Amino acid sequence: MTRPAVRIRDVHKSFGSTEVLKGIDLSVPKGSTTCLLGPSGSGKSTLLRCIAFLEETTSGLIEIDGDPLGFADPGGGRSRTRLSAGDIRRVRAKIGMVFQQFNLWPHMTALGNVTEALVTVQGMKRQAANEIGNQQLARVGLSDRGHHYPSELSGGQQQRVAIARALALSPDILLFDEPTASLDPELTGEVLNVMRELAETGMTLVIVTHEIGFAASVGQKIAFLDHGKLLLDGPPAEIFGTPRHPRLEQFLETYLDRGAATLV
Amino acid sequence: MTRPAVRIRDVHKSFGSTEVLKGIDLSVPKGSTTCLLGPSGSGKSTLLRCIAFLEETTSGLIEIDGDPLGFADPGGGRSRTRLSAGDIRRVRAKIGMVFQQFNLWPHMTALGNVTEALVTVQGMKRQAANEIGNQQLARVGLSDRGHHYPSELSGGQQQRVAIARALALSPDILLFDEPTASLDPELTGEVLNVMRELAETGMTLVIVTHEIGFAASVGQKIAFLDHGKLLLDGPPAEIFGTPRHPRLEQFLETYLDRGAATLV
Amino acid sequence: MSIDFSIVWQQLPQILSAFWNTIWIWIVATILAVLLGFVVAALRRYGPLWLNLLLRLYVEVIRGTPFLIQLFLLYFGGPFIGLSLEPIPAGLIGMTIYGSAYFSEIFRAGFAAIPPGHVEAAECVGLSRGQIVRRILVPEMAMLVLPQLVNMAIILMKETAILSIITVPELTLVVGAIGSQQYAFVEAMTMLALFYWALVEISGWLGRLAEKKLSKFRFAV
Amino acid sequence: MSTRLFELMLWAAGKTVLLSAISIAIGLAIGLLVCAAKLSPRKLLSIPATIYVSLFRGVPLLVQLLLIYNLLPVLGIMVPSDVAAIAGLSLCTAAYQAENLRGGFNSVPRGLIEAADMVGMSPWQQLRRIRAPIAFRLTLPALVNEMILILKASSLISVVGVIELTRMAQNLSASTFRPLLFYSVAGAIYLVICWLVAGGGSLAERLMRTGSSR
Amino acid sequence: QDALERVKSAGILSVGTETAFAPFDFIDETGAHVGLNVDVFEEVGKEMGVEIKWVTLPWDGVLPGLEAGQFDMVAGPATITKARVERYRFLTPVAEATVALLKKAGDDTIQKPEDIAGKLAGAGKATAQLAQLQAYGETLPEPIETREYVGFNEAYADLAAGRIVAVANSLPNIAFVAEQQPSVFEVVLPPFGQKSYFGFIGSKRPEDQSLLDAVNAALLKIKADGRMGEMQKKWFGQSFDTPDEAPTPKV
Ligand SMILES: Nc1ncnc2c1ncn2[C@@H]1O[C@H](COP(=O)(O)OP(=O)(O)OP(=O)(O)O)[C@@H](O)[C@H]1O
Ligand SMILES: Nc1ncnc2c1ncn2[C@@H]1O[C@H](COP(=O)(O)OP(=O)(O)OP(=O)(O)O)[C@@H](O)[C@H]1O
Ligand SMILES: [Mg+2]
Ligand SMILES: [Mg+2]
Repeated sequence: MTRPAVRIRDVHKSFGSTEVLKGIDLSVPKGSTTCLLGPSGSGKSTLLRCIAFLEETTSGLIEIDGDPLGFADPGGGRSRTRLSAGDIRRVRAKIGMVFQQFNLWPHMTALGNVTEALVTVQGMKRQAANEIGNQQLARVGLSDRGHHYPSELSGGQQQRVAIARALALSPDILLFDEPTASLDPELTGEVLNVMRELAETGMTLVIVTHEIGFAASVGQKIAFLDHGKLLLDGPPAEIFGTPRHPRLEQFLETYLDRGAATLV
Repeated sequence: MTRPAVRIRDVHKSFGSTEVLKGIDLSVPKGSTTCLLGPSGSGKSTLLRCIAFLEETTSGLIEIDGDPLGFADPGGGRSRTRLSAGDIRRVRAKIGMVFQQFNLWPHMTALGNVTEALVTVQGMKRQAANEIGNQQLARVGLSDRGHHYPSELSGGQQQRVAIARALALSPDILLFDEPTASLDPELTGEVLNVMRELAETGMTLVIVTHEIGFAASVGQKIAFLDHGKLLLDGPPAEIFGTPRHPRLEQFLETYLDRGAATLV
Repeated sequence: MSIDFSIVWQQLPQILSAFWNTIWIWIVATILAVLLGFVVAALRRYGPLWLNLLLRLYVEVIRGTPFLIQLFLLYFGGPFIGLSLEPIPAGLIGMTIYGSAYFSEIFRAGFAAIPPGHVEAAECVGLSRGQIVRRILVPEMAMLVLPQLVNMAIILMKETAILSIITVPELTLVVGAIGSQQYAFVEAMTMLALFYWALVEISGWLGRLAEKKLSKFRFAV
Repeated sequence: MSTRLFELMLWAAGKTVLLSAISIAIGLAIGLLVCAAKLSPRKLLSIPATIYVSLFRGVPLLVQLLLIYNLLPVLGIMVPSDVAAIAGLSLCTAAYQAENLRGGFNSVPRGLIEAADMVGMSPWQQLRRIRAPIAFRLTLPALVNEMILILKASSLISVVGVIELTRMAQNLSASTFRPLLFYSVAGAIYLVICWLVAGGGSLAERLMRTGSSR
Repeated sequence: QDALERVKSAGILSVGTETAFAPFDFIDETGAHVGLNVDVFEEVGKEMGVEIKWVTLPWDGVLPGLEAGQFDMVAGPATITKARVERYRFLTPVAEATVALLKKAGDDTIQKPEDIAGKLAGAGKATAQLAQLQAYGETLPEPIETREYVGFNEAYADLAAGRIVAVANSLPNIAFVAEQQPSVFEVVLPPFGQKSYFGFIGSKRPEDQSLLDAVNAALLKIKADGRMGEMQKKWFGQSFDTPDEAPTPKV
């Protein structure tokens, strides 16, 4: 078996005195799609942000494709050491992130958002960058929107620009935080389709989502968080198959109760 | 048969030169739950706001429990006349509205939000108002949150305070605009449960929602809007039963596609 | 040039009384200007179009000309149109008008920042226009625009120095006069700087205190 | 009023505009530095910046000008009038502009910076490409306000021997003894200048609106 | 460095003054800085073989500027008072400064200075004229009220606006005001108070004395040969008999 794309070992995270992640162990296989589920406040976003090194863990280690992220284990039971900013940037370059709030830069067009890092970070020529940018926008079905500013795009379109921005840097791993939370059903469908296609291309995806149906059908791995602990972790058939873990049962109840089944 | 709670006759509404509602006819029976469905931009919110007289219709008439709202038909084919502010306030007192964005007043506690109108509008004594307020908060499961400010409440709790605020005035008709759009599944479940209970008490509810499963199970009447026109209007069995209207079929497709069915 | 504060020190009672004048005129004028500014902003938002345009002209003219010139025209020009004011009333009126233009712009932005839904919710439960203003708009506005209000009040405080041109015995006039009578310019200027700086710091501190109190009910999203 | 006197008023208005414009530009540069220092996590930078802002906002401009003009020569530094005026105005406006800019930088949404982190931008690239342009859009109205205030506050620089618009009005009314006339004309000229500045500001705002946040 | 040497070698004598003080220093309708001082210093410059450089400031900034060394001396001129003599060196007087009253044209209630008894009169704040007005007021049967202005021009404006009945200022100044605006203002004669004079000002720093001596000598020469009298006629409509040495005043 190959190295996992992300490996999380005993990660703890506290904000002040409240412990939000209480010892998470998880490995994300290369080329797989992993869905993080869990009730509100269980620590899903925090875990994802730790993987992106937007938050520093309080203890524990995270490896990206075998390289330590942020902190390294010096071995021999000694406490972890902090890596240099250059090391962090190098490892983080493998990761892309799509935020729930999109976080598009409002003063740049869609194309500008997608090509910005290609030009300023990778030092690419404007023209070459635009070519890649247009390619990525086409991939998410937005070839005709390159010159619109974020304020001129609908929610679903903005979300797809955010995906194109992450894709343009061809990361090995793409993280999504509730990418459909504030979209209407039609737009949700659009965005889920884009993710489905990405999953099929063999990119490693980690997705925090409330779309349980989507998670069940696209995820190769389901991780269920509750109160900062990883309660369950396995393939969907195992996790969703009966008999279910009682906490998951309770979580799903509200979902099923919404009448999702009555219709079909 | 009794008078309908809301009766809408040939309502048109334009913003500037764009016509958003293009002749709507709809009647909402007393004590029933009516769900408004439709794609984004179809005019659902606008219709609901017209019923609450937050927008003035461009033409057509709306009656609440037999009384004209805002405009009256003088008969004889003459153009409608505007009613006095007092008449409008009297008729509108029968209607409560729960907004998608909650619109709680940030400078008042939960209890303050609920009792404000009782004290300033109905001239009730502070103590009597507080009693009613606490009762209503208890009804939505928030007895212990009366003294919290909106910023100290979670999204679901805020939404329930907004419901309690509307209930405190004991309206005959309660309007909901996408009450669960930005909630997670557990909170969504909570809020849907409150609405389900209200429906069972025999209050007249009009709900704009994207929760198709909920609409199918709770609604006694489903109205499907598209491009400012009422395409379909009838009991759920008829609307959702096969054969379906092709436009509705297309709308539902994205929803079903999200994998809602795979799980069950 | 030697520096000798005892010269200024001997005049302390006179300076303190001038300082008191500065303070009370500033406070009264600020309160009046805030009220007038709120009325102007409210009328511009809810009044008819012609009134909006008229008030806009008022605001732009007042903001576009120096306070010194406004005050001069009011005080020395007023009597020619039958408006003869004593120095302190003229100073209060001048400052109120001057400040109201700035405050009204702050309130205008505040009105725009209050989510319209909050007003609609109030309409829905039957609050009247006046009740909406009193119970919803004013308190929400207070927490939105407090920092700008404090800033503007501080700017107004420094403008009180200009009242000296119409013979109001305020801090700058009195300390300046002592300075030039006794030829103690540096001492007088230092004294002036200290008094104003203390006032600014105190009001900035009060502003931050109030902000902290109000931040409890920040907007819930 | 003879055309010659009117020309004099216009000449003085030119002086007002010129010195104010130079001071605003220099003040903006100093303001940026002070703002950067104040935002810095290093106390060695942020504390002096805080003191700077407190002092220059707290002490009346008139006093600042007199101190610069009359105290520095005592220490052996001769300052010509124009230089003293520009120094006083720009040091004062820098304190206000620093605070405006700080407000702008603080209200750049965190998420936009995190997004820049995620695509690998260095702190300097983030400042140049993301933070500064967004903060500038947010602070533009306040900057325009400050420009107008400085234009008007420049009437104080006559105290260091610069003849600007207000001083010219005073001079001319002192020789003709018709102050109301000259003050009215000065007021009208200020009004026109301020309107031009405000108009330029709202034009710039409108030009940048396409890129405004949602 | 000795001031006279410095000025001679640079060829420039810099003089600070305020230009809102007609007829000594003001801006005429062509925009030029004119007045008695300009003419007098023109002559002084000729006598000393130097050029005159004017530095114009509001009066508030003039004396501090002198102390800070922004210019070599002050033209002003200032009324010679006891307090000022203690702090500054005055040169030979160039005009009489005895205080008189200015009233609104056509105001019949004031025919002579005593008529302001019990009324409100104005003067510039912290000026010698204010002190004289107050001292004079105390000698009247009914005390007068005084109002202090940042400058005399504001006081004139308030007189025109009708809030005060008279402004006390040195006769040459108010005579000029009344001449400029005869329909608005009128001089009340005779002057009141003690006889006083206007003089140019220098500092008491030892290194400045040589320069001030030289200027004083030039002024005396100009006075002696009658040039001064002509210039006074030109600007005041009359010439004054001024002593060579300023008498030490009591106030
Ligand atoms: N910056 C912070 N400071 C303090 N507490 C925080 C902070 N960020 C998150 N938390 C707390 O950590 C817990 C986990 O938050 P997190 O955002 O990870 O939840 P989540 O699982 O993403 O929930 P949701 O589904 O609502 O987004 C919550 O209880 C939250 O209040
Ligand atoms: N104030 C307004 N001015 C101009 N156009 C408006 C205004 N309000 C709504 N519209 C337009 O009217 C149409 C219907 O809007 P409405 O909010 O009723 O849609 P909706 O069905 O509620 O959609 P959604 O599900 O996205 O909330 C939209 O195309 C919208 O752009
Ligand atoms: Mg989250
Ligand atoms: Mg809507």
